[in-house]
Amino acid sequence: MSSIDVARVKADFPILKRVVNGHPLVFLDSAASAQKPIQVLEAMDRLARESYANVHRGVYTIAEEASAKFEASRAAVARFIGAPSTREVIFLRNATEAINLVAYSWARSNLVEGDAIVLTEMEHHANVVPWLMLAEERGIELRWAPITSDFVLDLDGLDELLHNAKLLAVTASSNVLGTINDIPLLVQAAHAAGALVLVDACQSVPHLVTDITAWDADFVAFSAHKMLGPSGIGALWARSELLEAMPPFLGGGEMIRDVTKTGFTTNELPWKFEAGTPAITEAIGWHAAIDYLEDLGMDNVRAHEVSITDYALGALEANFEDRITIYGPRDPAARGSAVSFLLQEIHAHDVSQVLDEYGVCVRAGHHCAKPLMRVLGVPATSRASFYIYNDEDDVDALVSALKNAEKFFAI
Amino acid sequence: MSSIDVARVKADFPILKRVVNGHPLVFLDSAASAQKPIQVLEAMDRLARESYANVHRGVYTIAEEASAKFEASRAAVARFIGAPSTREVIFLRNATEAINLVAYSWARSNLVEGDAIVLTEMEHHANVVPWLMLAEERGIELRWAPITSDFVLDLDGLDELLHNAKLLAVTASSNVLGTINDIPLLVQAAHAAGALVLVDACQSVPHLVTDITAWDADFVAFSAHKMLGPSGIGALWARSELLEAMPPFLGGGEMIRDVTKTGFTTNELPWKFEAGTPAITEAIGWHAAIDYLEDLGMDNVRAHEVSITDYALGALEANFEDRITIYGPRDPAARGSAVSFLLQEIHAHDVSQVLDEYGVCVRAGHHCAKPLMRVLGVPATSRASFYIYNDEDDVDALVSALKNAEKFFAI
Amino acid sequence: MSGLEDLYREIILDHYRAPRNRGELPVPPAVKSEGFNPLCGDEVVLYLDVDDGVVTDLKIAGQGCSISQASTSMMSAAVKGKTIAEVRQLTRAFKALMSIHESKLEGEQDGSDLEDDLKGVRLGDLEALQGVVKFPVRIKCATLAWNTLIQGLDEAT
Amino acid sequence: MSGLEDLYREIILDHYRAPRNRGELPVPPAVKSEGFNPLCGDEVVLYLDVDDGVVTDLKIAGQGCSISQASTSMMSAAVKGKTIAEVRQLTRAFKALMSIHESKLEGEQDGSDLEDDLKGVRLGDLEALQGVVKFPVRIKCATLAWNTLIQGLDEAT
Ligand SMILES: Cc1ncc(COP(=O)(O)O)c(C=O)c1O
Ligand SMILES: Cc1ncc(COP(=O)(O)O)c(C=O)c1O
Repeated sequence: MSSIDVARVKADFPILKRVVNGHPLVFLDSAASAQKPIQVLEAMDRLARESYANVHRGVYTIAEEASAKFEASRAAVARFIGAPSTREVIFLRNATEAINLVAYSWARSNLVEGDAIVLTEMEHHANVVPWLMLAEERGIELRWAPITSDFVLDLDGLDELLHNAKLLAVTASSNVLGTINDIPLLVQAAHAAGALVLVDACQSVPHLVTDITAWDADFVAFSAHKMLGPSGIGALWARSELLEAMPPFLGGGEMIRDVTKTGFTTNELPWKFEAGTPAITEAIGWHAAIDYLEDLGMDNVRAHEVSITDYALGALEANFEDRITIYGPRDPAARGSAVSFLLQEIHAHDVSQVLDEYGVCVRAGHHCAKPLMRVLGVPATSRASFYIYNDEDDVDALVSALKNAEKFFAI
Repeated sequence: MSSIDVARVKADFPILKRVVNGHPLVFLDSAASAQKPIQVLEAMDRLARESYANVHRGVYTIAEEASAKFEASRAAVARFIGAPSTREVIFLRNATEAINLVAYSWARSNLVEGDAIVLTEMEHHANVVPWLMLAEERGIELRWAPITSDFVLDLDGLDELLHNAKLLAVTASSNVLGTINDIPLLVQAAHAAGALVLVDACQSVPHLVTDITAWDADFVAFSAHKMLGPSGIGALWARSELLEAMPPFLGGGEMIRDVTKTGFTTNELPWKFEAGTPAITEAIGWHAAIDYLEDLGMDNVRAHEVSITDYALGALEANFEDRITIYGPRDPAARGSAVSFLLQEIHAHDVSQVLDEYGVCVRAGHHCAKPLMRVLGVPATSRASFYIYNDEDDVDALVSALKNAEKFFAI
Repeated sequence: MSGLEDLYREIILDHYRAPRNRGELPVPPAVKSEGFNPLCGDEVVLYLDVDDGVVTDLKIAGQGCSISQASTSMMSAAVKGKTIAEVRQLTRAFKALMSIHESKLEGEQDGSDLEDDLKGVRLGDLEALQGVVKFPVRIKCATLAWNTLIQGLDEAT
Repeated sequence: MSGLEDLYREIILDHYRAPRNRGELPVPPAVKSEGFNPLCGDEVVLYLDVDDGVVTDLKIAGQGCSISQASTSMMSAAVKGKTIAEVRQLTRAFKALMSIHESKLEGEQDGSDLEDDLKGVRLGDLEALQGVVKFPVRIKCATLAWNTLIQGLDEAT
């Protein structure tokens, strides 16, 4: 018994009717980007057909309508993550830009040579490269929290790592391992050491109930496209005291209060950090995606994912025994739905290629986590990831296609 | 005789069927953001229904399709502006981000204290604030090329202004005055003085035939949403030698070649400057917008705009005589279609409000060009701007609504 | 045109055409406070004389649309001679009149005790500005003077 | 499964399972050249001995999918003992075989003299990789070895 009526959900996603190589599409790559329900597509289309105009600038009716819908989307995002105020939700292109904003604006005005930032070995490049750039430019020390052989963060040396550190940048859930980190605990340790905490919430906001207040973190980054929303929009949440004190990042229209030939003053939050024409239609689509998830209920989303992940882990083990290695925790309650694996003797790319022949979409590669891949000692893995529109039939299709891959590459 | 069949064009824009306050919508704010034809909406919708997936990462069929379409859009943008190579077209959120990229990556690694940048008094905040931020941070001198009483750039002191300058940042066409600047001439002067040139092409790429090679500029920024395309995407074009030498701007997925715990190497152009999941669906919509404009023919677009701008300027003068001030060149062949004006004794906001009562959408305010407004000596203007879906009836509606505004505010 | 006439009540147009308290005051003793509407460029400049907890004089400069200018003029007439406590209460009441809609526009969630702010305060002429709430973008025009006033008071006290 | 069998020809799987010229060479005299496919993480490491304008020896390390590893192995067999000029010509011919599609993928406009590059060059076994062009994402897997080779030659000469 699933907590979600997957058949009904599937019907809302037109792309799932697609046939690939003679097989119905089995989309198992939502961790890279999720598909969009008709409700999201229609909300965006409706804006364009009825009320599209640039926001915050026009006195006329459709500009007012577009502005109101745009800000209503911000309010929906704030509510969805449990943010205390909409002033703290900055619309950006994606989580990557959100993390870079923190690196450019907060870190470059608060960190000096010799300061330390703590990352973890399971971070996505989005939460690695901005800090590598900063480290090189400013002589900042990067410290890496290791993972254990059970694919979870090794907390033993945490206090030592955090000693005198200025920031802990950590993912809420790994896009490779599925591991869910204990953010409140990490935040407590970091704050006790005097470090702020940036949470990469890309893989948690779409899948888990998010309560930013309970996390007590300082910065949180996430993207719409992984939670049924459109591409081209994401957000940074940050405490308003921090945002108030931070210098602006991108300069231009919208983020200013006044401009002269010799200087400028910044607009109030959240607009202070939004320069130029924003992703207007995309904000409206994001709102519809949030409505969709809230209608399902995030508790139900989570319960469904735990159940299907459990089924998938079981099916992979049962069918491939010691011919498969799964990189990630075995307990479905301790992890998200991204399942990384390698079949013996077959490269992840080749697996993916054969799977495509059966309409099964999985990701192959380093999943933008090369430091982690080096720790795991593999150049690439295959990754199947599940979402609200996947059911046990999809898992069965995966298993059957994997068997064909084994046959095809058998010596 | 118009060079464009406006009635047929209008039929492609669903929003133009909208009724506001009992009147059909008369949209005269395309300089802020243009409306979208059905072809653009359908292209985006089709991607979401058939081939949506994250780009550049998946081996499976729909990921290949999405990637191919995404890169085909880049090729279309490159072709549309006459760029020598697609490697030089970077997809970003908007023109504002494009200019900031140049300010952060190129300028911060090439300019030192005391260096000078030349701007013009008619720049949009997007081409002012990034340089003010840089000036403050690095002690860079900003020099301002003035405008004449005929609302064109005063070229008399140009060589002096350019002396020892490192960059000229100039708009191809003013979003307030309509003035079209002579970019090849400005580039020649700047290059002769050893300065590079950044062209803000937001208001020219949508309206004029663009030949970047003929401009001979170094950086060019523009946005999709002003040229019938979606919000959330824009581009920077730059010479590949410059892009190769510049440090990366945002760090994350896609822009890297390799990442270790201690460093990273960057991807090739253009991806070196594209971090994280890009605006995928939006790129596909932009491509459709370009196809639409190319089908009309940019020569015809320009001819139509010259004709309707001429008609509008004539109608405003004839009906409001000395009760109207028009801020911009009188010769329609020397300007774009943005017409800024003030009615005597009525504030631009109030004009806009009354016009909305008649379904007529015009912009009121500083148009993100406060330095220019101060030069003009006004706090705000009204601005009507015309595009391919506007005809003389729309101008007549504007005139008639303006007459009502005069009546309403008559003493 | 009922919407328009609701926005532009006669008394508003009157204040726009003949604004009260235009001018400047010597700084110091007066405090100067400037406000901008970042979206449209409207400017309000206030000169405030505060003496012994009372706004003894105030002058206004700046430029803007009929709503922002009329609101500034009406504000100046309403607060002159009032104690700071009274002025703050009046400001709260005026913003309550506007802010249900302003906060909606900005997506704020709470609007809990707005009703309370309105209770027992006589807004008088200022109530003519109530029509503005139907035009969300113009609310910022109407509240600009009041935000600038509070800024000035914070500085003066 | 005709598509798949076209991609994974028997000779490709053979090179994948039994790659030729695996190993390392002492650096110097050998030149070491590394290539990455940024999209998937495949790595190719080449060790090149170039003597008197001839590739006298070469060894390969690194890891990746069947296509990148087979292509590397086939390349190593094809270029060993050839002059640099011959190697460059072979590289152009191989990339021509691939690049009509690669350049399409990357949106490049010109593809003018690809035909010329192919003329008169015997690709032999390498032609088995032709099936890759139907799988655009995999083209980068097939060309990685060759790009790394050119990089190494540029360094060695
Ligand atoms: C001349 C000019 N430059 C820059 C911009 C900024 O464009 P965007 O908001 O798309 O970044 C605009 C449009 O608002 C403009 O008209
Ligand atoms: C854990 C994690 N962080 C960051 C990102 C980057 O997200 P985006 O590409 O939307 O910026 C991703 C997704 O690719 C992710 O899975």
